[in-house]
Amino acid sequence: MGILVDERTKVVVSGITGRQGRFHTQQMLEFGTRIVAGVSPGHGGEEVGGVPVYETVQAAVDKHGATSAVLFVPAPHVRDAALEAIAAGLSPVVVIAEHVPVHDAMDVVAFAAEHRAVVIGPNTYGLCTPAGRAKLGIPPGRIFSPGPVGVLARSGTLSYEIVAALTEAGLGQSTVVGLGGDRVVGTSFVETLKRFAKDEQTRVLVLVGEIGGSAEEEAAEFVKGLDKPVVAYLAGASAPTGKRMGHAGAIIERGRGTYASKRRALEDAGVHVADLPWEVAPLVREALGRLEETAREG
Amino acid sequence: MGILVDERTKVVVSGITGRQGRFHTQQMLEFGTRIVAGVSPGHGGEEVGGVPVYETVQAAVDKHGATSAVLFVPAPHVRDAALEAIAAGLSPVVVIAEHVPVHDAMDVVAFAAEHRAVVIGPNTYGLCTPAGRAKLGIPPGRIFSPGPVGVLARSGTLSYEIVAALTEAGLGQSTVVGLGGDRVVGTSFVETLKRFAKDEQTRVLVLVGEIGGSAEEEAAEFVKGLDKPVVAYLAGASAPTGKRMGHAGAIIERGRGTYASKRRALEDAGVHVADLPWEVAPLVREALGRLEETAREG
Amino acid sequence: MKLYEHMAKDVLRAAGVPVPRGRVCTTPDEAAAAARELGPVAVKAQVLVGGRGKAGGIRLAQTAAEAAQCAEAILTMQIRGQPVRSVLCEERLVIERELYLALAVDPSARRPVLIASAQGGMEIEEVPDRAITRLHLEVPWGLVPFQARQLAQRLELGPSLAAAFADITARLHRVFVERDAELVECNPLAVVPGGLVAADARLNVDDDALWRQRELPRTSEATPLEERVRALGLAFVQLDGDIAVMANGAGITMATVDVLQRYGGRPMNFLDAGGGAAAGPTADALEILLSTHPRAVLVNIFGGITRCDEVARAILTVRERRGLDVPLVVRLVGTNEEEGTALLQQAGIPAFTSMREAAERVVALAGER
Amino acid sequence: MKLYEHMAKDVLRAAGVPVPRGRVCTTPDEAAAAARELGPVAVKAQVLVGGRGKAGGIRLAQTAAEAAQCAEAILTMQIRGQPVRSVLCEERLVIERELYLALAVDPSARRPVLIASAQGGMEIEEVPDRAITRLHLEVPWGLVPFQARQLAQRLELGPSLAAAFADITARLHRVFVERDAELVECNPLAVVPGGLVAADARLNVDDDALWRQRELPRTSEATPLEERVRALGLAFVQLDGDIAVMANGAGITMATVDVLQRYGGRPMNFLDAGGGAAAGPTADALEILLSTHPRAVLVNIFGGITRCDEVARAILTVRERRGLDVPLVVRLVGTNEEEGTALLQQAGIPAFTSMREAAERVVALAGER
Repeated sequence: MGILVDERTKVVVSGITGRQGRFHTQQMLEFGTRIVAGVSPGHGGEEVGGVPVYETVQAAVDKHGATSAVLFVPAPHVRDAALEAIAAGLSPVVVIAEHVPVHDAMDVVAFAAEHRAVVIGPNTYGLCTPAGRAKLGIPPGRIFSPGPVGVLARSGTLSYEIVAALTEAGLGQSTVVGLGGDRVVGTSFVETLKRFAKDEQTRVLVLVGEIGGSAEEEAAEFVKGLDKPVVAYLAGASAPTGKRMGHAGAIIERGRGTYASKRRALEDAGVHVADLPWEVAPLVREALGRLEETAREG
Repeated sequence: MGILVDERTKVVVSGITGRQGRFHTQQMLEFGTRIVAGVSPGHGGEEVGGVPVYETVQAAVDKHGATSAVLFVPAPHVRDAALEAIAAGLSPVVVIAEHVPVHDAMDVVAFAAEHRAVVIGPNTYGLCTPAGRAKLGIPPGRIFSPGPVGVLARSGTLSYEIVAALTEAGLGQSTVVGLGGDRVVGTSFVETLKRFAKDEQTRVLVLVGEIGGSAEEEAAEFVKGLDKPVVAYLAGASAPTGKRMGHAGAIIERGRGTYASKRRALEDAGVHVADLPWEVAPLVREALGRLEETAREG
Repeated sequence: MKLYEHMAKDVLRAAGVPVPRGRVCTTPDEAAAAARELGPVAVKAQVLVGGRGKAGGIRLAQTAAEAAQCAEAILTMQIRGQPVRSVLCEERLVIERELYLALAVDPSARRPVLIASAQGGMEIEEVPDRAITRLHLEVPWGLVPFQARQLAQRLELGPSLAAAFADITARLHRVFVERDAELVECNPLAVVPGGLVAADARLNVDDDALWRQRELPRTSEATPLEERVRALGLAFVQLDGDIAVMANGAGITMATVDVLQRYGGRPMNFLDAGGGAAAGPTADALEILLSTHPRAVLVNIFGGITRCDEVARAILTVRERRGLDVPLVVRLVGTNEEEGTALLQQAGIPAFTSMREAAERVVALAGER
Repeated sequence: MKLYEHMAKDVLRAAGVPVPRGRVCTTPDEAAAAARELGPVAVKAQVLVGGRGKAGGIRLAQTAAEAAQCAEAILTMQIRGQPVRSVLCEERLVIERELYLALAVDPSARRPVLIASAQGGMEIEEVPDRAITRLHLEVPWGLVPFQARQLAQRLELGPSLAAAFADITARLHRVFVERDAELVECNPLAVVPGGLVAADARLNVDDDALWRQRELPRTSEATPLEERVRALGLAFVQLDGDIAVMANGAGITMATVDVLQRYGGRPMNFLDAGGGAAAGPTADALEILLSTHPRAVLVNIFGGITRCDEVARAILTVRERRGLDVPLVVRLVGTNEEEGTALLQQAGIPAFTSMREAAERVVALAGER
């Protein structure tokens, strides 16, 4: 049911005694997330909203059998906190902070790969499997409802907008994953699509992309071999070019990274790309309709 | 047939234009080893005994489909040359040099683990599968003969002594592996025993150990679950203690590492420990005899 | 953050990478003095944008007088909108061959990549793909010496240059790691009699790591207006339309700008007020937006961490402080939506719940005026 | 290579690890001067072996006169055979608790290991295993800050000491890596008012990495004789018997010594002539062996790289240079065995092919004399 997190996910909140950590622990608990422990150096022995706080992740794992972590630590501490969570065997590890140095992000990604851990983020709102009442991160809980739509996105509020519209249209979600807005993030569209491909609950996918990088083009390549319909929305059609990292960035991307290239790649792969955010839900409904038709015919 | 190397092994010799590299390339070729290329920066395009020399291991792999490497580079260059061979996908990578800094050795071991490559050495004479005419390293070829005895050893000349005695007694070898005399080496007794355990040709094992470290004690643990007989010889019965790395070393070893502890551990695991080097061959013959008896009875 | 060429070269020089001798000059007199010291020089505009060569921003001078003339000409130029404030006067090199060498972050591989070409000197985007070698580094191993050897071999450098190339590659890698670089680039890496020299250099540093790069100088490409908004901790880019836009989140802000454009409106900026911004900075940002004389303003909030009542309060504060002299359209949904909407309605400001309706409305209002 | 305590502390101090103020003194006068500067001092023998405390090698002095007396006493001591050549006079610390902290190479895990205990001060071997915490580091990641936090928690240090502990651990790790250490140890790492101090320190450096550790001082535990043989590039350890042994390879040399012992002989040394040693150094080493007046000499060669004829030639060279005044038994097999054996036989020196027979023979000869 859904991907990455579900009702069995036992969460450690790292940085639980900070302002954000406290607030969102409360929010996650209200949603139904199984938060078993918090971690905050110097605060071991305290409690936050009934959740016991430890000095180290390992202690939280030893005591409560935690399986996953959400990090609310500020950017300069992300590398250490993420490596700690990964070394303790947790997965996924959700990194909320923005402004994480890109070299630190590469370290976290490499360490996670060595330990076969999934990292979501940095610079993400997190992820949510509505049917499992598992929300790891900061999105408002009320926008979600359980259902057959898998959502994967780079940006935050835009996802909320689209997910809320899906929910309003009666189109619930299997899992909603925010991959993070940074250039280097732990998990790609492709890796997430692979998981959704194997998930029985997920019948249609919604990809929320944006300009820059080549993640959408790579996703398009993968979608060609995928037997689930995909609807996409891409932000940045009207953004000025030239706010890029320069020449080497350009030759890494080699003509990819623009709105046009992403849209073309996705459409060539059979993806329905919405022109406007509120067109996503109707396109998803259509796709589900076609699936039902095929099922009746088949 | 045998372990790690056989007649399909295609070898790159790194450091082939050095004095040792040239000499042993000749020796290995005479034994029948399939040496497909050499590597020596600044010597690309040359030939050594008919073997083409390249600037990089990757070039040798691309041109000749090499599968394995023997390194004759001096100790300060071992880290780079080993990482190069491992990154090019070769395995096993045999490191002959002694006096490799231990921090470099740890790097090589970690890099090999990440790439699932086997490293033999440093400070080894190499390994040989006589039936496959595959000799990677520096042992004299004439001491080997094909047969059912798997030999694994830490030290060099002592292995030759024992292997030559086996051959003289008509007890041929499946594979003879020199794991290397350094404290940190790429492959342990246990890992090698596991390979021998799965090798059909190998019926009896000879373990040549010595004082220091805990490799023999760990091997003894593994031997308890092994269904092939093991004969051992241990050097250093009369060596003075106290030539160790000091306190932390002692607490890492915690009472292991002495001749007495190794011998006891091996004997407790059912290993026949020879008092004198020339007692090994008779003990192997006895073990083979018992196997045949069991086979007749069974 | 991009560094000026001369700053990048200072960093490389300190790391032991050979760079030409040079002087940064802000007046023709200084350029003349530099030429007297260095002999014939190249006078190079110091700007953060590319393409200065084609724009005439690099000139050669034989004498001190010529150097002063070149500097005079270049210091009065604007290159792609950037005024030239200084030039770098550098010794002339006898260049035999031009190579390209760079280290960059590859977002797709999520690893650093070493990029090299035997065809340096021109813009690397114009070099055919097959003439470019890419070699990914493994994290956290970084550059391993054999990789520089591999590159040197593919560039067919020969043994003596190969050693210098490997050395420079290792030093660039150290800069890349120690300086939190997103890009360090030598183009051209010049083959000169006796070795290799970084004839031009580029160093882009990760903005998010500047807190631990205190020794590096600071530069900015932002306009003064952009600087003011960014000082509030918000992301801001000026565009050239007439509808000011504020939203919360990079994706939704981009989408809002896209939607306006698609409905025939002309967005004037991209202002991402972020998630959970307090009323204070939001009000300040809105006030700055209004000071740029838009024809209309659209505030598009989907409240998650951001509380709608805080946004409403920010709008009321601005109205109190300076009045609202242009049409303001607000779309408010999410956390504390009812409270925020009520506050605005009491003040006579309509609040939409549909992004579509709000966008249509603001485009219409901008057209009406 | 082990460093003396004061050298180890110099390295740690340079790395920012807090260590006591101290002076190295080689005379009682210097010790008195140190006490005048530092106040009450601990006078500590500088030796490379452990157990100096029990041997009386650490004494406390209140005054300069006492410091001189202590130094006088200690400087005339031998500790486990090592003469004391200098003392370290150190300020006295007010120690509240003694911890143990070390980084070492774990050969079995093939990785570095961080070792800590709340029971510092005594020999760590005497601390019960459950009171010792081990934490392996991953290569090439090295120490990650959270590991120091984990250790501090297990030692129950509390927040303020935990931060100091993490800082010292990071600095020790840097020393461990940058100095090619096999072991860096603080025992005790003392809790003093205001923080932590490395009251004692040990730093063992990898002999095989000394070529890239040129800035470090050099020490040696070898006897003068061992030094002479090692200068030839050969491994040599003195034992206390009367049969000199030379073989080629560490394992076979150890085995040769073992065999002699088992046959009732008393080996006098362990000399590994290595693989492929040339005639020159082999002859030199043999000459040194003979100069130590053994009752007999056994040369045991299994020729792989080592050529038997070279060994034979080395023996003949020695006989020519100084004569052979003690029984010499040679066992020669392997590469160029026939040639080597022939050379020796022409000179009337018997050469065995069986290690067993050679061993029996040399034990008999040593007994005969």
